[in-house]
Amino acid sequence: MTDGAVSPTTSGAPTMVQLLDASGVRHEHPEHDAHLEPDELLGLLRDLVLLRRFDSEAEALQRTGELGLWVGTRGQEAAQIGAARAVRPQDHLFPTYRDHGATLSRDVDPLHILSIYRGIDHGGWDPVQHGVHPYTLVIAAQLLPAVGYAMGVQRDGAMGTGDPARDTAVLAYLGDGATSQGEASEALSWAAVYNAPVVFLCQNNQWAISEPVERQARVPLHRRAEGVGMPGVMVDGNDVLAMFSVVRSALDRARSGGGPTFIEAWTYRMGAHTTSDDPTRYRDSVEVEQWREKDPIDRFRTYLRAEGVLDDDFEEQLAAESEALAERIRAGVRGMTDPDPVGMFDHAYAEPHAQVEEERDAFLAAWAQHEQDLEQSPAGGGR
Amino acid sequence: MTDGAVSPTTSGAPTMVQLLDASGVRHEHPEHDAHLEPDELLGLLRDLVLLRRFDSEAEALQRTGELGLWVGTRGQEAAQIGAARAVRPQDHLFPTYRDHGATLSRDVDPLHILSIYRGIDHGGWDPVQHGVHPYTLVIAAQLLPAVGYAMGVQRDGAMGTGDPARDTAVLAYLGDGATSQGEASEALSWAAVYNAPVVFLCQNNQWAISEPVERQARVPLHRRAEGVGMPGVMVDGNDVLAMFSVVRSALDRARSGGGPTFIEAWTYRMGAHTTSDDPTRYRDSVEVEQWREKDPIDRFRTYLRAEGVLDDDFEEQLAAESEALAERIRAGVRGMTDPDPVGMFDHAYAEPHAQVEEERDAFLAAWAQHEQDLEQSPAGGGR
Amino acid sequence: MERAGIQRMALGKAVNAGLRVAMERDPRVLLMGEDIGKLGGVFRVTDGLQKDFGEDRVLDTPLAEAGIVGTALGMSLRGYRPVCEIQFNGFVFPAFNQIVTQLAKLRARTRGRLTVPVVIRMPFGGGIGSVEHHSESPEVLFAHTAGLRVVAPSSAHDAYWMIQQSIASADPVLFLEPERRYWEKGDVDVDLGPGEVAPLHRARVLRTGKDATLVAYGPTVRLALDTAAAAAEDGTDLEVIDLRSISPLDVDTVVESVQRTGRLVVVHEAPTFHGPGAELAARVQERCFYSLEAPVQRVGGFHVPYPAARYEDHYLPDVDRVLDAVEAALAA
Amino acid sequence: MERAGIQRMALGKAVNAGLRVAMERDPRVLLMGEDIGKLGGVFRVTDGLQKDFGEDRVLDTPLAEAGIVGTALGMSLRGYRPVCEIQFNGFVFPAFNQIVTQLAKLRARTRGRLTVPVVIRMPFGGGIGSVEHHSESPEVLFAHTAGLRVVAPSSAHDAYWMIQQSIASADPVLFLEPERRYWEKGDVDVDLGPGEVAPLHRARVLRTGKDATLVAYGPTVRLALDTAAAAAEDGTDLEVIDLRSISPLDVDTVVESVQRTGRLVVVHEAPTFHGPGAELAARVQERCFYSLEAPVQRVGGFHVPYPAARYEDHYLPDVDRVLDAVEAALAA
Ligand SMILES: Cc1ncc(C[n+]2csc(CCOP(=O)(O)OP(=O)(O)O)c2C)c(N)n1
Ligand SMILES: Cc1ncc(C[n+]2csc(CCOP(=O)(O)OP(=O)(O)O)c2C)c(N)n1
Ligand SMILES: [Mg+2]
Ligand SMILES: [Mg+2]
Repeated sequence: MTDGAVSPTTSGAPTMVQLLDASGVRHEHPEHDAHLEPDELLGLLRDLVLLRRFDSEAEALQRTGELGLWVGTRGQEAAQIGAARAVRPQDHLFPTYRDHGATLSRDVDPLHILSIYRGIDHGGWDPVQHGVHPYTLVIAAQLLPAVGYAMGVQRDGAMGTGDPARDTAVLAYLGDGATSQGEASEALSWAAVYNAPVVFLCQNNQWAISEPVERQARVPLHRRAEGVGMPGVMVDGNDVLAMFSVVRSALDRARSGGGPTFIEAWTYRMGAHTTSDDPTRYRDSVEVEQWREKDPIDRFRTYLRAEGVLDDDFEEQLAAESEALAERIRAGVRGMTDPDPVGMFDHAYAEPHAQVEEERDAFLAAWAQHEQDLEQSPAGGGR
Repeated sequence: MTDGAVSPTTSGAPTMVQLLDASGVRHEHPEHDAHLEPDELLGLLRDLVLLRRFDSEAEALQRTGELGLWVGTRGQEAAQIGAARAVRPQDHLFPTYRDHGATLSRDVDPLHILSIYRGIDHGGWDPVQHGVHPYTLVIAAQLLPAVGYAMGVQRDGAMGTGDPARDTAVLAYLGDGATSQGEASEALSWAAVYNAPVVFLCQNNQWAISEPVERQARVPLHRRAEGVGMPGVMVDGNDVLAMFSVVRSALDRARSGGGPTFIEAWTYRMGAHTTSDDPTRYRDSVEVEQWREKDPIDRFRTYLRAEGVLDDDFEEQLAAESEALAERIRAGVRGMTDPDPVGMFDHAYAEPHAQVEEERDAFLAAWAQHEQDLEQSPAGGGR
Repeated sequence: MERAGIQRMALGKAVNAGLRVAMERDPRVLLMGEDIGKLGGVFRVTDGLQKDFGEDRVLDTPLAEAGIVGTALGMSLRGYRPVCEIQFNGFVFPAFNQIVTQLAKLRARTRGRLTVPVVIRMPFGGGIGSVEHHSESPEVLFAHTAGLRVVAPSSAHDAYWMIQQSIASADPVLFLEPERRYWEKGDVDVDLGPGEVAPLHRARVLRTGKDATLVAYGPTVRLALDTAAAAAEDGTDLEVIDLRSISPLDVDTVVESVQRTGRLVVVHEAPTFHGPGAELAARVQERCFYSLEAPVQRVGGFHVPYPAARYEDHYLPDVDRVLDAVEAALAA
Repeated sequence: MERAGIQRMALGKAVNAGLRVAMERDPRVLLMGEDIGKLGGVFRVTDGLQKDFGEDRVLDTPLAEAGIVGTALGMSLRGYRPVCEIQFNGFVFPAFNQIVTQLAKLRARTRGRLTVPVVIRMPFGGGIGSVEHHSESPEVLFAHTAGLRVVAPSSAHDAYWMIQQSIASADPVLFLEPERRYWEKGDVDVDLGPGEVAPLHRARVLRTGKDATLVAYGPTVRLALDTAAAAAEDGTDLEVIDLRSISPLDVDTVVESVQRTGRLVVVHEAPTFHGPGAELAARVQERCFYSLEAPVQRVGGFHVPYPAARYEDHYLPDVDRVLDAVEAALAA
């Protein structure tokens, strides 16, 4: 009953912003540009490559049982890295469970991401220090808090002052599937009504687990934002330069008091939804192959080679750096120790809660008792 | 922080469909027209006038304490009556607590509406027989069920057959405030994705209790629907002919399998939000006076007089009919008796529920005991 | 010696006064909700506050409860202390996802790195003859949810102080206002020093008695007191405890009382089935197993959707039903 | 005499088989949910059903739980019998408003004129080492809500029959599937006639014993049986009851047992505080006041958000914790 009318070129949609096409050829765009110095360009490549390596290493760790689950980023590196580069230190990010490129860009220790998927904690970084909210697993539930945070920025007067070190924006991430949640619509609508300094970055990776984006919408997703009076921009999510430029403009606009923007990054989830998923049940390898042609890293490499920015030396350095990262991750994950069980009682509340205290005491007493029983039992085997 | 940019003429918005202007002058419209016979026109006037009388009588009953609350329709008669006339018997309506024009049009006994506001029940009519869902008080919560109902219609094959007695549509009502609820957005989005035969009728009466519509949106409300790929139409909600015509086209489209439509009826709540409300705390009498000039009944009367359709005889008849209705309502409400208390246990479940049965038995036993105590107590005053 | 600071005011007005003090004291305190600005809220609890503190601190929000709670949470991350109003108890459910999956869990999720001091104010309970969804008592849904605190004042004095304590709390607090008591006047001692105000989660013995213990909170506290007065006429001496907090529960105060009286009746408007009284009954039977002379009795709403207004006199616990339960407890 | 119809299957597969029978029998039965079609659901419970019944009867829906439940409700008004899947227990909250204010109340609202036979299936409980929101036990939130029924099978046999009974029920049913038991195999007697299947809301005594009664449901039933086996080694004879239904509660079966054993331990994964065991404790102490020889003990989750996977062995009730509670009950 759907007509599959979702594509970046559907009539009424603006053209997709693209600066670098699938074969790595640079194009001009009337509004968007990305003047970057060679070392900045190489920095982008480095981030792309390291993210991919991080991801594949994590996937491997999951396969060997070191992680309980992995949520991969393959194919979405440009969308995440391009956007991350447009962020300023004072900005605040609200990522999904898949936005490792966003998280890593905030100098979060990669092991802090991996500890989530090992089941050690729900994210070990300090959200305030790093300017990045913990991963939100309830689809779309990070969006209203992101808007609220932006309303706080507004009340702090940290917007529209013209001071680049002060003006602040919020970058809120969501997937294509997330656009269907009522809370996502509420977030867009509030952001528009309050003119909050927030940019919504929707990575349309074409799938929400097994469901294609046509199941969520008949028209391109960014039109939903236009419907509440916010500009919607469609950008090639596999083009790191376009991503950088589009996100930068939107963040600048937000920081200056110009209001929110919704960005739909047209990309693809190359791997499974998570390591628990089996995409062969629902999608075609032909589709995957077509997207492989649009690989965000390949095209950027081609471009950098053609520009003479990238040489073998850098590639070698980068390979070594990747290897070191992988090694650090492997060792770090394998070295993670399980948390102290009693820690589960520690942070439910900031202030004492009688029942939690009571449960904690009973838990400790029972534990001590069992330790004692174990010692006393001749076989040492407990009950 | 809002710019109040909500008006029917905001750029990008289609022109508001109007067939009869505020002074009762008939205008042509390229797409919309309403060819109605004189008796049909008089029928419309009758419904408008009776609805207004119903409303004012109910309000009076509330003031004298016969009703606990009243939710008035004054100013919105054309929006409700025009729409109602476009509905076919097999269609199904999902009204809000304010849509008495919709409910009455389905031959629901007016006393069934009033019993809600007297606190006797939550609506005494049979929703299946009358094709009108009970009033939903949780803002926007009727919309997803309305879409589901329409998806049922679709599965029944009662759509797109070309048979006017079979093809069915759903008319889902909402207010301007309701558009902010996440569930409203979900409903629009589902309707579009499944191409469900549902028409959303949003009566933008400019206020959600004390909040002006600018608090809900920066752009006209129907654009939200366009954002999910559904046509949005703006219509003069105080013009009964335009309402009839626009709703009829949308319902026809839905019934034929053409999909959902969102209609924003530009109207005004002339009275208080409810009888518990005090609009002088938040809005200007100047605004109210301006809208009085646009009264839906006055302009229609003027038009019918000018056309020679309406004469004094009809007016007299109508006045008598109004009086009779008022009388029936007054007598009916005053004659309502409180329900049997034990009835509160009857319909929580269709099938027996052990705890409810137990509570019911205990309730009956305690009641019997107290009756007995009362009889035995010398003063007859209980404890 | 009479204190200078005693002011007589209605419970709703006391919440208003408490909000005002909190807002004066701390510029980070914000109010958010539907119709709380110019209108002053449907119960006028926020009356005058937008006028005095401006639209940036008293926000009339879009009509979306998830939006209210979700954005309040976000503002709290930026250092603000938002106080949300949910217009009526039956309309909190669109916000349930934000409350249960975000507000309640964010602190634990970040192992204490994030603090979300959001207060959600909400009228609760019935008895005002209202239409559907306006008279419910959903407190146990929040009390069962770890990470939230749930409190309910029963008097103007407590309303004044408990709202300030709730705002001062670093944890999210559901602040339940007994809607049929909004207009009940009481003495508020506004001059108490920090150490003089009862802790937020401490139950309070309102009346000592030796025959049985009556426990109530919010709207049923007055009912419990009325019942005790009626019972006194028959020579039965009831102890009345105002629980004040549903999460955490001050079980110690109740246990101490039951150990003396040997009998307990819990009274609330929420449906009894899987309701808040069950937890108290379960804990008291455990801790007072040898001092209980009769089973714990519960009086509450029935397991049916809150009925239309003309049923509510029969639906809501009243003096007769509480007396019946007391009799049952005394008979055993 | 062995019956012909005994089939051995995993619990998840049994739900699938039960759904298939219901769909074959009644064309009005529809399935709705995220990823339930081609993928067959994240737990493969609906595997193969879209292939066999088509996209019109097995709907892969947009990613919106309110949408799933709300539209299912609407379809039920048109005569369909939708069975919704909520992908994980922690994701039911966006649908909470539709469940609590519409689905649960529509029948009462219309005084029986509308019937909304919607089933909401949902995996619940922990123990599978999952990330946040995938391991919760929110059943009491639904059980406290009048108008809903709440059931939980613990075995393949019950899964097969109870899903069919839930679909046949005229009332909305929350059907909770113990996610860590999806792969546990059991014998399913598929050949039972209507009178031979246990009523949906009847508790079942799985093991008779004389020293104490253990009550469990869903995932903790196996735990209760394991505990009984361990206790038997120490010479303690435990009776084990599978509650099967949380609303309504079959209190009679439990009371009958406690009147014999004099001791009761309730075990569930849901947090104990204001949790489902409280209601049972409250009712049993009332009805068995004179036969109880020790206070009712409860074993459940703690009042903290469900912790990360590496804590869950300590968070979830295990044999040791249940044995401790049994000991406490026996010591008193
Ligand atoms: C409220 C809610 N419902 C269901 C899920 C289960 N779930 C996890 S990821 C996912 C698909 C998300 O798709 P999308 O938003 O496109 O993000 P992507 O995973 O593709 O990055 C679903 C249904 C969830 N996490 N939260
Ligand atoms: C979910 C929810 N939140 C709040 C309310 C309280 N309330 C009742 S009517 C109303 C305003 C509705 O405005 P609108 O949708 O414009 O409809 P109108 O009353 O103007 O017809 C509010 C906030 C409610 N009924 N439901
Ligand atoms: Mg996706
Ligand atoms: Mg309105």
